[in-house]
Amino acid sequence: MTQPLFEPFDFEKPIYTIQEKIEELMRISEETGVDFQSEIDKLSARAEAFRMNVYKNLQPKEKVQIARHPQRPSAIEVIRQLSPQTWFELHGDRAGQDDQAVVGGIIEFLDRPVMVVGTQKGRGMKENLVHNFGMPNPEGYRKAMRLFSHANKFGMPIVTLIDTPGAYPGIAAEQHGIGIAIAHNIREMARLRVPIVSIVLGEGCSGGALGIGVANEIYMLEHALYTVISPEGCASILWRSPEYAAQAAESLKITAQDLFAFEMIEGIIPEPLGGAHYDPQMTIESVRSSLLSSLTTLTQLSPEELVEQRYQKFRKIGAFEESVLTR
Amino acid sequence: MTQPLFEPFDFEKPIYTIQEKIEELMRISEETGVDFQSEIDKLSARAEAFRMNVYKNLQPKEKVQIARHPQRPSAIEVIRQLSPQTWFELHGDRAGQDDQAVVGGIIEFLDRPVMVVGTQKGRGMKENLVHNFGMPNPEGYRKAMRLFSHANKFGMPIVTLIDTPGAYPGIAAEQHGIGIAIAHNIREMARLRVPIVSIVLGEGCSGGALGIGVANEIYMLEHALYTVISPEGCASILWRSPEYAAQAAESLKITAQDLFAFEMIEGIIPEPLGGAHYDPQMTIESVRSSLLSSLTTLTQLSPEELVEQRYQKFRKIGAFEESVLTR
Amino acid sequence: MPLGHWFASKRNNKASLNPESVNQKLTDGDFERLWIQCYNCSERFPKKDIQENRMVCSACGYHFRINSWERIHQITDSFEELNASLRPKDPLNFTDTAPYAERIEKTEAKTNLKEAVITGIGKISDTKFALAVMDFSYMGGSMGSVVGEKITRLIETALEENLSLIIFSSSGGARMQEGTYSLMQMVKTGAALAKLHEAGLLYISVLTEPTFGGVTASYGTLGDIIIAEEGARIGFAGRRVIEQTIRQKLPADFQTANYLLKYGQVDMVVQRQQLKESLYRLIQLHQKSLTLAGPVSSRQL
Amino acid sequence: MPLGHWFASKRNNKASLNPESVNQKLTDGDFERLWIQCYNCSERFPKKDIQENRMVCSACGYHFRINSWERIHQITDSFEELNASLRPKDPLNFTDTAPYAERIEKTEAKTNLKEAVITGIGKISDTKFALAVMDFSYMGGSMGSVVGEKITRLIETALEENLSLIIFSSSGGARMQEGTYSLMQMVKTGAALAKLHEAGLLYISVLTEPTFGGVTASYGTLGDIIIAEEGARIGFAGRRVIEQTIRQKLPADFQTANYLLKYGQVDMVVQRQQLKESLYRLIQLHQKSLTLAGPVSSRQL
Ligand SMILES: [Zn+2]
Ligand SMILES: [Zn+2]
Repeated sequence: MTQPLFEPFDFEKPIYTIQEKIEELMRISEETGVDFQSEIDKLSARAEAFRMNVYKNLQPKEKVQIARHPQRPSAIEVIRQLSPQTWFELHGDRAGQDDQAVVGGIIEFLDRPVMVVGTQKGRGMKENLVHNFGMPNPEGYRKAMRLFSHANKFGMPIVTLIDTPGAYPGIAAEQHGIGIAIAHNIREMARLRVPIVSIVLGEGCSGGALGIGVANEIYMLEHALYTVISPEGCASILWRSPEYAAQAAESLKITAQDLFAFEMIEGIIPEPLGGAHYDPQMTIESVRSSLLSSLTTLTQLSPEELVEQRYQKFRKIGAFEESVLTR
Repeated sequence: MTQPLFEPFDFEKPIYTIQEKIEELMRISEETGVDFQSEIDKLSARAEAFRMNVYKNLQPKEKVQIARHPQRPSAIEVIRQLSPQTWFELHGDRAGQDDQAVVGGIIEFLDRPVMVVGTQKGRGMKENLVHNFGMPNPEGYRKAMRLFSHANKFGMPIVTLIDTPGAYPGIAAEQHGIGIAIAHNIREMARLRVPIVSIVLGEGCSGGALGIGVANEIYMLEHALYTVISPEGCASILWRSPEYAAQAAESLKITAQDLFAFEMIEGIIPEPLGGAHYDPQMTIESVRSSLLSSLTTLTQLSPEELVEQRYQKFRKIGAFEESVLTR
Repeated sequence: MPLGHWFASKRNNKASLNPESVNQKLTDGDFERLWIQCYNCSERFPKKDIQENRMVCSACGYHFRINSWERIHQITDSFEELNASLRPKDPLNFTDTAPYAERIEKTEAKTNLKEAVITGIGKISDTKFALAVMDFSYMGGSMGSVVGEKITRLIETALEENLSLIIFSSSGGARMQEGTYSLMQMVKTGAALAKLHEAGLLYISVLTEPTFGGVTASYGTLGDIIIAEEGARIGFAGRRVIEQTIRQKLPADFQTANYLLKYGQVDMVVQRQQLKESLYRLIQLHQKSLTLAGPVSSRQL
Repeated sequence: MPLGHWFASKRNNKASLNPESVNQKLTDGDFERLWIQCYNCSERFPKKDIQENRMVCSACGYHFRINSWERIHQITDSFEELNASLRPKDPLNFTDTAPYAERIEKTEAKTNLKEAVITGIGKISDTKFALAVMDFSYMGGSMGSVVGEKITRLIETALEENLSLIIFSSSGGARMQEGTYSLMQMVKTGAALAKLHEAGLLYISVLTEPTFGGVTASYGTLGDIIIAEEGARIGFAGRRVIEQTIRQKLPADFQTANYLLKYGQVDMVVQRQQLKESLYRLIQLHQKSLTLAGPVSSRQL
């Protein structure tokens, strides 16, 4: 691992520095003929322990960096690996746009057709412009809803893949009713009579995520995040400066581990050490096994049970006090 | 009736000329003291007979002129007179536009709330630009459909008022799916479980009319027209010149009387002599009585009966030969 | 409305009129207490006159922001509050420049409100309806667990008692201090409205100055009929966020009630003077229709 | 496909390839009969090669217009025609530059078709489906009473036999010569599709060069899945009408298959070579899903 696979994050740099030193020692050992092997072994072991320690104790702000890593598996990559044979991509809202921040279509999974809908970020500027950095316009939510309705009509389970910094804050988005589009999806997803599983792949941000996120079960990748507002946005408002983003990330409790503790999600999907971008393929295999077990269970429920289970999942979320005297 | 109320159509000019002559005679009679009264009475009677004759034998091309008369009662005028107390206008497609070529909302009629949706032309250039000459864009049909769904949800009968030269042939209209919008309305109107009555006030042109025209009962004003294509458009294509519009109007069989003979409409609403623009108020009262009897009957049907009756009404339309040997 | 609430409403008027209603240059306490200056046309009026005019400037028609009790007073003949004891908790143990717990106490003391929404059963003449009114003076009308829970319970009450529902929104969005707890209230309320929708009951959403973010993207825009109050600004993303994203100046009327009407997002813009009458008539019309039309299941598409 | 039809199809190839396929300058009858020149890239090929390539230019991928029997041959393993005897009448006694009745006879003689659509039951492998294929060579694929009736009966057959439905559209619009009779076919077919929709059966609409007017505004765009064949031009209003109305030049790719994809109106653009396989897989997937999912009524929203 001489050359890092990626530009390392700041918090990863010590790992690479130690690794370099060890390799230097090995080179010297070779050149001089002096046997440093036992020292090198001990150093390597300690370096490994250090590495484990860094990755197992990631701060929220560090998880935010990982969750946004450009090499993280995207919705399309997940779709392609889950169903290499079948992928009928369906396009458009039937009303004027095919918002590429939302992708979707029919795959085969669990030996049956499944409707997948995901928010899609791009890699590099060109792709990002196509996919609008994963920020859907209202038309994207309407496209998603059209696919959900299709799935419901034909009894296909739905899988949504969430990775978005939020709905797009633009003039046309406001004009075309971005709020209405998300609200409508929330209400209509609540009514769908097929199983819905959501996987948060990277960023699950605000109403932009909920627009495809009203699921029977929600899973998050180990370093994914789910938040009411981006840490930067929160810092700008509450601390009056985006520089407090790290503190906001901490305070907002946005990690998969937090959400699991709050009982808002059903499970955490493990990532390779360092994050999904170190081994996207393995990561997607983990996604596969979570989906397998989730859908195997959910497809056994009746439409009525599915709707009721989904309702209760969200109905119970809330933290409040209530004096027993009044009503 | 010295001054014509309106710029007369060519075919009306003899009526006004005769009238002028009679008035001249009366003036001379007064000036000279010579008693022309019996001659004048006879002339007047013959003039009246001539007038009756002109208006009772209107050619299709003349009916087209009357149907397009700018002073003809518009959807909004009909709405206001039918329900002077209650008129909750509802706006917008909830997705980016409030197409003013389509107006609609809740009125009170038959002592119950009724949803009215109509295409609206303007009077004069300014109004016509607002209402796009009564040519809806896809957003207009989506607005209409939203109101139809509202009516269905709350069990309100629907009245649609048709007066359109057709859906708008524009770039954005094509981009936003004008065909899909009309098709979708046709399919969904067929499913609505409340009574639907359509009144063709003036022009009922092409798919643009059908987008709000799938009704249990259709009525046409006496000089209104319902056609697959404007006479000018038809002439341009089949005769290769719009100058054959009169022939096209004749050949296409577009008058209320034709449609009634084809059993495609349930009734013809009488207009005052010369056309609705000679007495809009009286015309709207005739609309009221047709609506009254139609809705009184239809509101007695069950939702299932309504859907089935509407289906059969259109199912049976068609002229074809079939040899009995096959199938 | 219980008398205590009415007094509370009177007490809160002053707070709710800040900062728009008070001329900053005048220090004369008498003026502040008895007079009011229009934020829009700068005309001055005896406060009593404006209050009698439903807090609308009689010179230019400017709609002053009003608090929830004032609103309830304006649009009902009587009102019975429900779930009044619900108070926020601090599930994240959240602290920004001040602890959330502290903010809650201060806000409660300042506004005399327990949360950013009041819910209950309102009556106009003999017509009962479920009513929620948000209050921007309580933490910018932000939607946290209590708002979500009270709205959801109100919807459930409407379902049980077969009532029409009216929600007056006024909110800066989700309450960040409750993190994903606040976010998920969008789903909770939206899913409850799915049940109301299936039951075929009427929901009128009234969007008042200002309504943004998570409320716009959930119950705020799920009305069968959506009314924007004259002068209200309504949107999903805030003006500043959009300007920063697109690096472009926004039109002056962006996100105003009439802008939304033009872009097809609300059914009507209503003046405050006409609101009570409009709501009453709309409820009556829909109830009449539902009574005549038979079971909702027979009309399911 | 009955053998007779297959021969008819072969006979009709020439007619259906007009005017695009035949180089006007060449008068050599042999060339015309045996060779074909691509309308797009001007390359010449033995006609047999292009036919074997499903009438797609092997140099540039240009899709030649094909007639209905050729299409049926390309996308089915077998086909049983229904309602083959339906022929048009002349309900308006219509005459423009020639009587409609005369046009009908001439067209029938020229195309060897009884109307602008062929309907029946197709099969790919063991999978049966209801299939309608329009034919532009019969009066520009215009939709009159017979087209409406045959499509409607086919939908009714699909409902009775629980089959998926595929319609290949190719049409200039409603048939003017039948006046409102043709217009009302839009409602007749649309209402039949409402029943199919409620029954939860799959309908795939395939839009082929060219599809316009009343077909676009009725069954053409009511598919659960809408496929545009590569190179097809699809729209409601014709290019010329729009240009006359807006007095503006239209973009070159206006109303092409890919333009429609970009504007969100079709699910996919498919090359002719892939059509049969795509249709087969889509039907199979949906049928499998329906089998596993239980009664459609249990999923009614
Ligand atoms: Zn003022
Ligand atoms: Zn070629």
